[in-house]
Amino acid sequence: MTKFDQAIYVSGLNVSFGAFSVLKNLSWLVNFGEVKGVIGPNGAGKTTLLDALTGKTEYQTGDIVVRGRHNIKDANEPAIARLGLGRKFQKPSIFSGLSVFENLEIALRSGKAILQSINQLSPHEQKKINETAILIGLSDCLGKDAGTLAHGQKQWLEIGMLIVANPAVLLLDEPVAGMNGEERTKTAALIDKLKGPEMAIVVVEHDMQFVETVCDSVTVLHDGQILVEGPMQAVKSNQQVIDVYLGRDSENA
Amino acid sequence: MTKIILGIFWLTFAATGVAASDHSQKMSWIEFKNHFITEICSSKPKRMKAVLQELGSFTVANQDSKIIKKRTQWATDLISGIQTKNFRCSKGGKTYLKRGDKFLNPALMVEIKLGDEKYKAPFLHLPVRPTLETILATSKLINSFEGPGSLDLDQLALLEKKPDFINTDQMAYLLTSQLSDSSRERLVFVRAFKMLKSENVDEVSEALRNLSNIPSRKTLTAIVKVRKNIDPVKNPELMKIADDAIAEINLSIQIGKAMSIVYSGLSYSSILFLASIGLAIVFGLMGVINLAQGELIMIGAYVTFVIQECLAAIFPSMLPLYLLISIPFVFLVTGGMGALIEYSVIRHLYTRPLMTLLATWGVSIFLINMIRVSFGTQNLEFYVPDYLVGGLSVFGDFLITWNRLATIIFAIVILIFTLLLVKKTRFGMNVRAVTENRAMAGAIGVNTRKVDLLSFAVGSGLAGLAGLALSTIYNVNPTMGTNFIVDAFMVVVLGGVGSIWGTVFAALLVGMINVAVEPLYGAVAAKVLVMVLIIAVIQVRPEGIFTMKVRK
Amino acid sequence: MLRSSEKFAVIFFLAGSLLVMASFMGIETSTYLMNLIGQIAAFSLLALSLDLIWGFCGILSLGHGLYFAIGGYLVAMHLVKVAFEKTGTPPDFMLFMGWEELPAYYFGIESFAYLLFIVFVVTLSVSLIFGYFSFRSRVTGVYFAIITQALVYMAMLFMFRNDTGFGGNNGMTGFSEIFGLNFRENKTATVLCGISLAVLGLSLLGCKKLVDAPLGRFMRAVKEDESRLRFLGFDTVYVKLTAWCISAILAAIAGLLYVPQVGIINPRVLSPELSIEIAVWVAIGGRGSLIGAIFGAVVVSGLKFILTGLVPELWPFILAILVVGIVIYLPNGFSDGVKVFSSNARSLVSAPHRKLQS
Amino acid sequence: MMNRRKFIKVAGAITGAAAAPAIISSAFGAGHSKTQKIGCLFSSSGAMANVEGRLNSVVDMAVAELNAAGGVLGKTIETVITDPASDWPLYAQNGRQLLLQEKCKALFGCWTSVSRKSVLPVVEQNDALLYYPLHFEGEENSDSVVYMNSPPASSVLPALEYMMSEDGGSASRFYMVGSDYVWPRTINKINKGYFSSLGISEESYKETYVPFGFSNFQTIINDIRDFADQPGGPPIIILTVVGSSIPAFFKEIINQGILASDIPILGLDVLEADLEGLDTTSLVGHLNCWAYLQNVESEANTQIKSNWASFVKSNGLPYKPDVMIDPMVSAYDGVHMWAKAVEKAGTFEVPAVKEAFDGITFNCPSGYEISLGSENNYVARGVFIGSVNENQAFDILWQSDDTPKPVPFSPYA
Repeated sequence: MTKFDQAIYVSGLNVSFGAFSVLKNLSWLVNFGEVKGVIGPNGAGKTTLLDALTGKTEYQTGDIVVRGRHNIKDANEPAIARLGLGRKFQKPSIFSGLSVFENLEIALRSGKAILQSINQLSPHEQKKINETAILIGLSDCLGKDAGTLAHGQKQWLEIGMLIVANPAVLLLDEPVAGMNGEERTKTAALIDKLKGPEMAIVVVEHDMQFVETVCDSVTVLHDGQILVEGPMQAVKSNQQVIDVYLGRDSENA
Repeated sequence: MTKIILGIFWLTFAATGVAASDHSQKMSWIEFKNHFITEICSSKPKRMKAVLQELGSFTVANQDSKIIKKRTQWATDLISGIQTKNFRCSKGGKTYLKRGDKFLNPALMVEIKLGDEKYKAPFLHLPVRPTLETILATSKLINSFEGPGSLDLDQLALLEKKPDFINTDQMAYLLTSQLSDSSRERLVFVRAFKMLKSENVDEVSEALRNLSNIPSRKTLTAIVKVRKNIDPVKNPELMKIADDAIAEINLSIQIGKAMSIVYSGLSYSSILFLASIGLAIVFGLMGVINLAQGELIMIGAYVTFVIQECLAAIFPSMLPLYLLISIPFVFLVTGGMGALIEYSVIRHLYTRPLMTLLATWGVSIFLINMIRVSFGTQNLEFYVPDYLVGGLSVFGDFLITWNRLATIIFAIVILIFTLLLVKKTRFGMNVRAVTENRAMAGAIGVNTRKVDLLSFAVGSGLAGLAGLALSTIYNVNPTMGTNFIVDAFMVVVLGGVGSIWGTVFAALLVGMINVAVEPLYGAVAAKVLVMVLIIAVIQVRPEGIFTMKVRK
Repeated sequence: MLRSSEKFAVIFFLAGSLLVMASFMGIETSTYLMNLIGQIAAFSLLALSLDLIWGFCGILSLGHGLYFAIGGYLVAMHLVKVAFEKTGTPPDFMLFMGWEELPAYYFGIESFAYLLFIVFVVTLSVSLIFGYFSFRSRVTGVYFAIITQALVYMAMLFMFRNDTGFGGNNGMTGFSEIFGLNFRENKTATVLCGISLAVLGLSLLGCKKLVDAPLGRFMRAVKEDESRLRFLGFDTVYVKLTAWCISAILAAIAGLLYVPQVGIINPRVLSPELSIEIAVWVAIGGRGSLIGAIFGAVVVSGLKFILTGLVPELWPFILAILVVGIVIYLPNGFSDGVKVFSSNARSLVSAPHRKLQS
Repeated sequence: MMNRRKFIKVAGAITGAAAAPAIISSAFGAGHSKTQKIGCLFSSSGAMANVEGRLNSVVDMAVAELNAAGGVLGKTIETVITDPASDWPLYAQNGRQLLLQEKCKALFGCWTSVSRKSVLPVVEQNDALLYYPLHFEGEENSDSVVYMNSPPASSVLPALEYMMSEDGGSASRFYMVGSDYVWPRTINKINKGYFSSLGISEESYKETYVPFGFSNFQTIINDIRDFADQPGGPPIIILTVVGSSIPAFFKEIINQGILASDIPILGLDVLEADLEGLDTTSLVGHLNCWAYLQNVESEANTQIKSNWASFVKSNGLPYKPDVMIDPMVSAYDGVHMWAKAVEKAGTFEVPAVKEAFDGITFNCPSGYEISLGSENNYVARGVFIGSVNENQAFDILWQSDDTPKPVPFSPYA
């Protein structure tokens, strides 16, 4: 494996808010072609990790290298996104006043320079949008205001907005939160379709079953550090993980 | 001991000064009184000045202390009468002095009946006033002095301001009395100004030493003037004394100047703080942009005015305390008004912060015009209690003015009150909880509606109190609030939203910058600089200087 | 409402052109009315400019008077210099400052073409610099509103100074003619009114095209969720900056049209109140609706002109109640009111429940 | 060719004349022919409202007097009042409205110079008249404006002369503090020209300007005390701040305990109305200079003061009934002088009225017979120097022997 197979390489990452340390000397690797799950109890630092990856949160020390060569230490959100890191937020984050088509169009244009984004769409780009719409199952509602979509559809639209821009890494923060069983299955299928050698996908989720379905390997975060890493099967039987999850539960009970 | 010798010495010196008014000395007291009245009625500045000095000398020309008392009493009565226009002359040479509703013959102080002649108060031209005021002050000092002790400080202060106009005879007489050390020192100081002009080298050097005891620009100017006339070859010692005195005074003046800048800055900062603390609550803690905040300040001042008028009508004796009495009323009325605004307008707009801006702009127009229609546009007249007038000369030319001091103290009290309210009470805890996380606060049982209503009311009440404090300093009219709103916003934003200490800091910063820059580049430049600073700070720290770093 | 924008644009343009033609054919019109309409047209353009960034991009500026004033002051400099050259009477500020000639920066301003050029350059530089730094620092919402207000307030204080060469508090007046038309002639008012209307029409059309273009969609996307756009890899600074500069230039053009018609400019156009009033026009007319903004400007300034004459005492109360009432009950201004009666009332229901609007 | 407009006028006049007997009892409901409108342009809201607003009522009162005496040329005069809201462009707008829509023949209005400058083109363009009641910087002479008050050369300089005389306290050092706009700047420029013509050195005076509406005078008064303590002779303050800055300045003067006997103030824009909110016992002796002071003893003055008091009472106006200030009197004079000019011309038409100006006189409440001459449109007024008394008014300290000839363009400017 060369370093160009590494989609994301995190080393010695420290993030703290004032005196409160959220991520502690974290090192972590995601390779291309891989679907990586991140699980852990609330407050373990999952979302903070994504925030640090996408430039939303500054980190004190450590390095994050994207696609084997881009250190994102001082880059801002758009610059990081242009490196191919697409992020879906916990809460569906779409432009509800615009139509589904316009949402996808904006996502398509957004990686480009401002002058290019003033032109009309090329036929190729039109095609790309339509293909994506089919992929996310929203080809029937292209003209609809995004705000009028159902909750699940909004989630898919957001994923669609990421993939229309040809990302290298997809960061999905709770992609199936609030979805019913059928929608979850559809989402899992979607992730399966996206999977490929050119793409790394990170899924942060509470739904263990879903994680088990879609992920190749799983990272368990606890208290800002990596507890265990490996295939879901192995992780599930790990005593430390059980302690962390069950221990918490028994304390709370 | 030296002072007594000095006093005796002074007596002999003064005797030579009396010569000028020789001809009046030959008159009897009653003749002089009539002469005095005629001269005053002339309304000619020169004659009035001369005869006032003569009166001064005449009051102490007799050795008998009883007679001196009587004469100074008469001088006090008559001069006060001239000042208050109770003394009037007719063209035909008749005069009267009005006391209560009685008319007296001014020379004899017996009641008279007036004819149908037209009486007019003799006009006091500007050059007469200083002489009139000093002779009156000295006569009062002599008249009220009851033997060993101190002199009336107010009158002494008057003399200190106008040493050039004192009557040397009266001064000499006073210095023979048994005075407390501090009073004597001040008298000697006043007299020293005149002594500087003496031909006698010893006197001048004595005067120089006395003058440098109480340093001010005025003494400096006087000494510098004298120094020019000193011949360095003939009087090297005197020259040295003068130079030392100048150096000493210069230093004191510089220190005084620095203190005065700091004081001005503090006082302006406290005004800014008062004007913005209400806003710090409604904008800082609640996120409501209230453009009507300035009008709540204005209404606070109007409520104070109403209370003052009520007191004047019902309990005139309580009038001097109206500012204190008004405090609860102002807080309740403006607070109530704030609650009303919150209930009728703001309540609908919590999810649309920028819209509160426009709505409260409408409210502010409404309030201004409501007051304009009901009270008129003229400035309100506030009774300024004695304890807020004037000030204390502290050091060099540094003057602590009472009303500014009161404002500073009031600002500190309000700060403490607000801090206690926000940090120590249940209400404050709820406000902070709602600020941090509205939904969570609601979930744990905080009545967020009530908290909103109350905090807006408190913010408004604080604005009202600012109006109360500012009513004695600024003009109170319907548009007074608009002067404060921009400054208040700038202070709150600069300090950092939601931080009371930030507001304090920003008020101090803006106040000090203003005061420091204003004398150099003018008031406009000072304001422009503050604006530039604010724009720059927001670029670097979009949420103000003092903001908590939180996970967003 | 949006769909009618083009119609209105054409109407304004035609009406304006007709007026200009009519005045040259010697048809007399009411000077008073023409002047009034012309001024309102200038205000409408100002409202339009604010709506472009506030209604479509979600950026509230409480300092748009600044750009209005840039246009206004520059055209006043032009008019003052022309008057000085034609009549030989120096402007007042030269007299009381004891100046023999106009300051160096009046160089060339007597040429109308140069005036247009310099209005463009100055407005663009000011808006670019201020916009770039503010947007780059991500100053948004209330804070942005407040610093724009601080900027306009600062400019006002600066212009109050007499030594700046812009007439200080008195400002500039005493204009004699504009492109050869004497201000004493009745025709001039009509021509200026016609031009203002035509420019308003053109601008409306241009804005309509702009908001329908991809850039317009980006602007709306910024308004809806700026951070989403950033995470998609888009540097929103440039969208905002473009919209901001276009808006500033429109505001400057409004000032350029306004000043010749009122015959005076002074720092009052920079007062924070005026800038707030512009926002009030837009809020009343309806943010996010181009024609609504114009409608708001027409209604409020029209009412002001009429009512300060008829019931001067009551006008402030009427304005206050209008503002408060509309802000509370018609969140999107009159365009909500219209929707209530129009067939497609669908968006009204959801409007009050929209999330935080900035 | 008889144009259309003229025809309407003639027709209107005929119908008016024919209908006159029928409507003689109810002049209010009458058509255009029976009334003539005049306009008021004084702000009753905004920053200037405090002093300016009351002038509307003064014009109303003067018009009521005219109407009570049978109107002008047999017509009832009607006042149209607008509120330009202290917004300068709005003065032009409202002026246009008054002239073009309301067909007013004369306007009475403006306080600040800038508002006058704003209306000026409108008045000139429409061949109308503006009666301007304020003293101002001069340097202007439009034939469409009647300047009811004195230019600086005939008011400020006599006052300065007095202050520099022995009776006035031999002032020899001058601290000039003003609001930063044209009037104070021009006045101070004239002063400086005057000083240098007298050979007074530049160290003996200092000028400083504050922004409009400035009120925090602490630092400036500290500086004034500093200036006063320097050597070189008795200092005075020449105060040209305006509006709300005036009472603010005096408040701080009282506060720092400066009496007229310490540093006298010559307040050039200070009016009785500015002292309304102040305790003037500590201000006694400070000076101002105007063409009218409330304490003038003249029959016309007693008359106007009692008229005003009853006017305020009967109309429930929010003004002090016992405060009468120069601009009020000037506005009042203006209405009467306009009526006289109209009577003399025999028509309301402006060109004819302008022709009639020369030689119009009026018995002003100031006690002087004021008049318009042929040289310019400035009314020749007497000059008073007043001295603040305890009752928030001014005692007359000095007054001119006659009405000096107004010189709009100062030789020192």
